[in-house]
Amino acid sequence: MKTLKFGLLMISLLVIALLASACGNGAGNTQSGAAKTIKIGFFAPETGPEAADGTSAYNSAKLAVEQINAGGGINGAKLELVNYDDQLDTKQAVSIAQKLTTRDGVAAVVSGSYSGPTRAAAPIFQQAKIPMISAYAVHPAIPRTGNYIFQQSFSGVVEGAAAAEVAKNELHAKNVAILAIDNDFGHTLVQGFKQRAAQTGLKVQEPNWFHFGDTEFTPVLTKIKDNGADVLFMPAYAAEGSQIIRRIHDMGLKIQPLGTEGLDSTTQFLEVAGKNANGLVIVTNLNRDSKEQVVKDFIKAYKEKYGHEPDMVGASTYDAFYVLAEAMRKSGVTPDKIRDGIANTKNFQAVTGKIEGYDKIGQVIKPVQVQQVKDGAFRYFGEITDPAIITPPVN
Amino acid sequence: MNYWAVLATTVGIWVLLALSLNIITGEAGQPNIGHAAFFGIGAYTSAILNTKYGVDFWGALIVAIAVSALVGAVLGLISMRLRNDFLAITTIGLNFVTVAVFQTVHYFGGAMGIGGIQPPRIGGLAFGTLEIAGLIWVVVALVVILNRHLQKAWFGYALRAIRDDEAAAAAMGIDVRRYKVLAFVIGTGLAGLAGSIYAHFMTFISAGDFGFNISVTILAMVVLGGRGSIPGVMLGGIVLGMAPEVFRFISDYRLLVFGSILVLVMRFFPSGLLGQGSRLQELLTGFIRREGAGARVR
Amino acid sequence: MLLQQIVNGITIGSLYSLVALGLTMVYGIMRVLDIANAGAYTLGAYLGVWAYTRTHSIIIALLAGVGGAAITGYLFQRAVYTPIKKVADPIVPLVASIGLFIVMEDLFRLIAGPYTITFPVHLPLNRLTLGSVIITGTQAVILLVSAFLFLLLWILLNKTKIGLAWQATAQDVETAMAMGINTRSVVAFAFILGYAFAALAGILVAIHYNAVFPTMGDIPSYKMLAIVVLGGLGNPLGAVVASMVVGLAEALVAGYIGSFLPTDAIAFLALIILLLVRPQGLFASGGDAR
Amino acid sequence: MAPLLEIQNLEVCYGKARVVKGVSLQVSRGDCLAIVGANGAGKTSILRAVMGLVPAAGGRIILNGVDLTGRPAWERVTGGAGYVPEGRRVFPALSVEKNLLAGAYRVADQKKVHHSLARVYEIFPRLQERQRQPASTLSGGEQQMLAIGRALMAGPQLLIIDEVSMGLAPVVVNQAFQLIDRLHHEGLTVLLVEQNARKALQVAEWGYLLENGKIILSGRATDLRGHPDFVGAYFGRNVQVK
Repeated sequence: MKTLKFGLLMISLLVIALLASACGNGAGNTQSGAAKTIKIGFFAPETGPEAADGTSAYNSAKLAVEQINAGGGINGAKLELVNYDDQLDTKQAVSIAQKLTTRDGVAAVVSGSYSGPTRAAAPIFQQAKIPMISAYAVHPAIPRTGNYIFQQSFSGVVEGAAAAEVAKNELHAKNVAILAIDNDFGHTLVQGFKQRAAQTGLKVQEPNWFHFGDTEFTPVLTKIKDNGADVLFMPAYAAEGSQIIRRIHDMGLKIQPLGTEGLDSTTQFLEVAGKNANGLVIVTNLNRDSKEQVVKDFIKAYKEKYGHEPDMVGASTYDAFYVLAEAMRKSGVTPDKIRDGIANTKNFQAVTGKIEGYDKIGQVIKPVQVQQVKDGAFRYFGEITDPAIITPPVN
Repeated sequence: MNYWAVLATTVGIWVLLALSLNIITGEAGQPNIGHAAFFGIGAYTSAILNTKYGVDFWGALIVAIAVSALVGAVLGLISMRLRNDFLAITTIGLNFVTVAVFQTVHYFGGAMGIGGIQPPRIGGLAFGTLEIAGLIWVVVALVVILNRHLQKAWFGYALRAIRDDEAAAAAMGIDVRRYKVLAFVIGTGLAGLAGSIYAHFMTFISAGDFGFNISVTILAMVVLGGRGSIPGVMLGGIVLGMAPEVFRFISDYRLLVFGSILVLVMRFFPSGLLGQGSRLQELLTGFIRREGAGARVR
Repeated sequence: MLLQQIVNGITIGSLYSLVALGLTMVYGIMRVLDIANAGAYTLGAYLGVWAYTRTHSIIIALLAGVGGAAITGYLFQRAVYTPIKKVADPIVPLVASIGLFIVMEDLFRLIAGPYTITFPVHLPLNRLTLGSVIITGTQAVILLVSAFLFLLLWILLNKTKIGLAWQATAQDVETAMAMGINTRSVVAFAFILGYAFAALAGILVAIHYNAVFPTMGDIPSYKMLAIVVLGGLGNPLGAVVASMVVGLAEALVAGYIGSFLPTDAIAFLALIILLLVRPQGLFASGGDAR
Repeated sequence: MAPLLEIQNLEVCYGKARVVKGVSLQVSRGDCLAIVGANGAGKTSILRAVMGLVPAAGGRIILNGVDLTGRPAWERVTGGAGYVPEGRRVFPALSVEKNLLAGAYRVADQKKVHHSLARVYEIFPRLQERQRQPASTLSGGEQQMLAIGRALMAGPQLLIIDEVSMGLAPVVVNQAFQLIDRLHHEGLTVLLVEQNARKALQVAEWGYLLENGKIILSGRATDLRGHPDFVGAYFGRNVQVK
């Protein structure tokens, strides 16, 4: 009988919780008491399978809003972050987008999520005419949703082309093997890489694909070894990328790895890969050796607040807020004006490089950073500014 | 309003999925932990017909139901050969293989998913959020009516007999094969229906939308609500379908709460909240009869 | 390259079998598909890394991880599985175990944070080159440790009284009771051993990949089910053989065919095909462990 | 002297169905007692309750002067009961020898185990020939030998045998009853449950007739065999008698 009573107690607690929350309006509902607050919507996978990236993004969002407000806000008005966790679930992203547009009354939105949720939410913001900046999701369909949707990270094609350029000119590759993740990120990067390689006459082998969550790369690396390549282009995320690097080292493979922004994380990649990462070159958008004050400040402030190095995901999210702030200062704080402001961004110095602007479908134009790992840290290796490479395709 | 319409649509799809799985797992007692595969098959069939061949929602819907039901029939036939636990794991496998095919094969959009799916329309009127919410709940109502009818008819008795004791049911002259396969066909066909509506509601889909975690959630709805009970399963679908929104106030602990609910309900209400002979139901009726019932021996 | 891929496959298979063994020990006795066993795998890794960073002793790390997981297994069995098992059909403990697994994973995230933690143990072996075949240091360690554990488990199951009790109970609980076997203790033993094995595998994998993170049990949680079924549910020898089959299949597919399907789907595809041909799995259930 | 086994007002329920309704009986040392009755009369349930495999819903079970009601199953084995389950229930994947060793699970003294093993092999030379084979490969008769041998391994004072004749060829059934007779004459106390009443009452000294969970007739086996009530009660109702 005791267990029964306990069970009943738990169930009644559950019911009370349900009722209580049905009456309240959830996390997003905050009073707009002070007239001069501007609400910025935000969502990221803060729990669930990609909680690490979601947490980085959310941390950076909080930091950005805090700093913008500390610096006087937008012409005196404070920013207010309206945060949601999408758990990497497209259905939740749709609900969140509806909530942000119809109930929370946000002026603009930053997506700190992956392609799936971002893509699902984008049409709702477009329809509601509320500008959204996708901080690091790469799917090419996202900016093509409409004129209110902007993409803050490189088009995968740009990043891939930049990598091909690095392989050819910096690493002097003769024969490139590819080991890529089988998702939108991997495919767009491989596409860009192959296109540029074909233009410059670089020999590229048929790509090898792996899948999200794979851990064992010895078999495929054995194959790559037998096919004799001198550079390995690897569009991968930190978890899989670090294992690829470790296995290359374990097997004594003589090949120069060339990574992408997916590896650009100290906690998730460098620490796991350890010494094996030394010598790795990546194309990314964060130059940690930048002389620019914004970069130095961001890295310092993030480390102080959260106790670990910031990553690319965080830097991109942080930038999205600063782009918004800049647009609001210059253009005005209503959604339409913010949209125009973003679209007219010119040569804005962000953490992830100098943003030259956004093209007509909302894709960012900025130089690609090339970094190399030295003594367990990402260091400046080069920068690609050639407009032929960094201008994203419009079709 | 839109927010509520979206929530109603999402919850409606969950309820439909829970009802459809209930016919297989709750009423025929066949474990199916890969139900999202059929949800996905329906969604992908509908999406491909619509985006590649210009078939409108209503046509695509019917084909989607048929294709899912066909795959369901195959699984139903396979289920004859397998012991319970083996069947359970085979269904998990089916889920993974289906998702893998969607994710890998270029025809199905591969890693990029399928976008640009048209919303349903009648004549010149394209469905908005509100209309889709209406559509899904009309479908739910129809399914409930159909399901009640089935339960009352010979079909329902046969299925329950199979669930309770398959050998005895066979001895009574029930064609176990036929009813099992029929349960799979109806259940998976309805999941395909849910998938089709989902695809046209979201307008873009990718393989990740139909993963194993979705199957687990659907199963949890059925088991939590009470296997075999239509109101129970609907309750399960509504509660767990709304949970991600309702528990936003404890944002960081939502998964923890979800997991705990599963454990606690299974531990203390193993037949589900409104399942056959559940303690909650016993308790509800017990309250009414308590006076004069005297001491009951447990 | 074939020989090299076989070595690769057997290494992968060895890792799988360590996790699969824990699951099959529990299934053999309880007939529960215990997804939460993969939680013990992660728990072992976290406790191991926690102890290791404080003591820098791999022995203490192993003891902490294995001990903590064993206690967890015992508690789950007493508080959840045994009471549920008395009343309900197999889907109920399955859903409960999924719930436990979700709770565990989320607790790991809340307590240890969402980021990957490294497990910087330097393995003492260097690369071995045998003709054209390279065996890396970690591969060698994995092969040696798992061979040792298989031997240990084989002795435990076939040469000790508790092993005899486990086998008897797995084959016929009631008759085992009537023979004077305290089946309650055997059930507890199975959970303790099953969770301990999972934790051991978790620690080994964490060292191998130098990474501990909250969702590291996700893939083992369901992939192991496929392997355990392939081997005939509840049959330890079968689980080892099936692990090797899946490991080899994955290595050979990755090496020769390329990734036509995600690696996890390969295990399940193999399972579905096999079950169509042999509905009882590669081996019969609950068999003798020889 | 107190009886070896005493059952007082035993009741057994499966869910809401009461299958044993207040059965009392005593087995004294050296007795051979048979409970006979039709299929479904509750015979097996009595034995299962005695062995602790089902809980007693009412009444008491006293073995060797110790009240075992509500105690775990294994205490019956340490208390001196050896059990041959219905349908033999050998451990199919274990070897013959391991099956026997499982029977001696409660015996800590390895010398005693070896002694019992030698004795069982002496009684059943066939089992020794097949000691390394999995039990599933044995014939039905051999499995029955194994089940009985397994029950003897712990050196029981009371041998409880459930439906020894079920599913076996007539020749084998005869051998089984001869064996039970031999064990009894060597001093073992035996409690039998049998559908084959004729055979059982030839071996047993005492008989109990069970119907619908109640004992309706009891007495010396020799008396019962000819008793008109017994013939009527038993054969009149059991159409499927073999």
